[in-house]
Amino acid sequence: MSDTESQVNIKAAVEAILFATGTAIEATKLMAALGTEEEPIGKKEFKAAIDELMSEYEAEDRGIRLIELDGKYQLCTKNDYYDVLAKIVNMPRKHSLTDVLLETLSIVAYKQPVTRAEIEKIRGVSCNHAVNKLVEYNLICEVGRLDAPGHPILFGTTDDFLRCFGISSMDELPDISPDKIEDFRRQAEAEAGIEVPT
Amino acid sequence: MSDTESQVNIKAAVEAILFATGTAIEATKLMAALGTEEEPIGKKEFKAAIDELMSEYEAEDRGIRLIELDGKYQLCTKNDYYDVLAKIVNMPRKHSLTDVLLETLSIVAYKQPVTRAEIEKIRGVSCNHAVNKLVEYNLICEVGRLDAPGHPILFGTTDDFLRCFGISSMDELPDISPDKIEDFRRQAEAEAGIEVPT
Amino acid sequence: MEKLDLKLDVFEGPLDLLLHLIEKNKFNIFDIPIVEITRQYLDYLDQMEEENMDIMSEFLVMAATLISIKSKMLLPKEETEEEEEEDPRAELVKSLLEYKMYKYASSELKDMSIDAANAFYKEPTIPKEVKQVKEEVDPAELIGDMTMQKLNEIFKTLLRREIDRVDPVRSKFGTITKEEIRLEDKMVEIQNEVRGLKSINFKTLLGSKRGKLNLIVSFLAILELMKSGVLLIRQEEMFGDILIDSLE
Repeated sequence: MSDTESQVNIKAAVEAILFATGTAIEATKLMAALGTEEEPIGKKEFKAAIDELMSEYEAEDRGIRLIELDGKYQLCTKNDYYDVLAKIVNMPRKHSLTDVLLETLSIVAYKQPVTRAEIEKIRGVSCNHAVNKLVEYNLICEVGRLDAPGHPILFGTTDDFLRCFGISSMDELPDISPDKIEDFRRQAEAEAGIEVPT
Repeated sequence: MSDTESQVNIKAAVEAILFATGTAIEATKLMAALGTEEEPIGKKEFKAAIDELMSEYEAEDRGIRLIELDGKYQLCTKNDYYDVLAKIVNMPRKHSLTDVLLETLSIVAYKQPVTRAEIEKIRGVSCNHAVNKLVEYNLICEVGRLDAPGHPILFGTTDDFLRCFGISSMDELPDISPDKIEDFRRQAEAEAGIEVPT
Repeated sequence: MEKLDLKLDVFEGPLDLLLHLIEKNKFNIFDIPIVEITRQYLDYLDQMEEENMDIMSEFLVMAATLISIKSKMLLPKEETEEEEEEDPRAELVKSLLEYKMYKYASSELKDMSIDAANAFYKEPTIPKEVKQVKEEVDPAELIGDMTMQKLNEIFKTLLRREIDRVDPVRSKFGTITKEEIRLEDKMVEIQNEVRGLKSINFKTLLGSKRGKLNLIVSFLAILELMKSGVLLIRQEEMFGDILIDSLE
């Protein structure tokens, strides 16, 4: 490997590492990773690449820079772009309940306390994402653990849920009695023109 | 602000935003953040800056690149630096996809939006387990319901799907048009040494 | 016969197995020798471990399809029909090609994913000065004009769907009534009739059975006895007499 070629690769590798970690990494750690066991990368070679990289980042059309902190290196956003970054980060997100979330929420509301597995059984598809989102929105929360293998989490609705739907307790939920389910079954029977075993 | 100057700033700002967030950001969102209320940034200007940025990242001494994902932009490391990164970053290797998952995934990719029943018809075997796993891995997701009896769930691919296969949009999927079937036919002809009626 | 020491779980399904057989034998997919492929397919099923009935049943459905195609092809074509009859294999070929197409796509995707897995993404590192207090989602705004009544409707729809999802085949079986003629009894009866005779004509044997159900159960009993190795069925020539030998 020629000197120039290896130098080019060092710069790229350092950029890749510092980008992926996002944290400050010791120079020694970087040098160890960049070399091989037989041929560790030299301090001088490393320093030259770092200096070159640093000055390249100073260019006006770069939004990040390479900083040294006590023998460690880190990439960070240039201060100049904090304003525009803040606009993106704090952009009001349009939160809304998708069909998936509403379906999951209705199951938790009517079957609580309920486990993920039970929700999945009713919806016929995994529900991890939906459950996590509803927890994040504070519409449902963990209310306990099921006394079963693996002790799965039981979910129930929150006070926020009650408040938002303008009800004071779960007793006020529109009724879904076992009779209703019996009705569905009978309907299904009637449609199929046969007897469905219960 | 001169044209060149503003372009320089767009490049730097995009780099700063994409570096800091680490996620895929919609082009529309970037454009909104980059402009001001009086003077929103133009599509053309934005695209020119993005293209320039992309080609600059392609340089040999850069370790990261700018990728497009279905109208969103994201920074990630170049594939070449996987080995050196693996030495420093302790990232769990991505779940390897079994043949069953890959087959199911390719059907969803090409036929989306698609129901379980359609997938099963093509594969000749039930696909519940595979579909649930793919949903869990966030490679496919529910995109709606089919307006048919039972309202079966329709599945489609996610942004993670694009990332997982290193493509920017569904247009970049390998071609499997009826032409491909025609190829199989020709192959069969060649193997059998006979002419197959079309 | 060549020993097939392959395991069932090597194949993703019946279509996968069929494609394997077609490729192994270098058969032309557009002109599959149905008799031969059916034989090989059934040989293969014979060697399968029957532990997993779910998987097995899917393979058996294909076996039934193959046998049905085979019988259609063996039947003399109706000459009276003006238009050309469709090849009984057409549907199967279509399925095989479609499956092969996606199998091809999935192998392409696999290669792509190996390459793409080498890229690393970054966790957010938002500078403190930029990060505001975590945006609180207002649940009231989130819920919007959703009402308890609507949520109730959604839940009811879900319950309906869950019931609708019941296996459409099995759920149509309805009530099972006691068989008037039991297969077990009929097998004993036929076994007794055939025992001692060197061979008996199929027509003669069935000719003694009266009634549709009786005929059907007798036929099934013969098949069962054949499968368990009690009877041997022979047909010396095409459309000739079917002879039943007792192996006891």
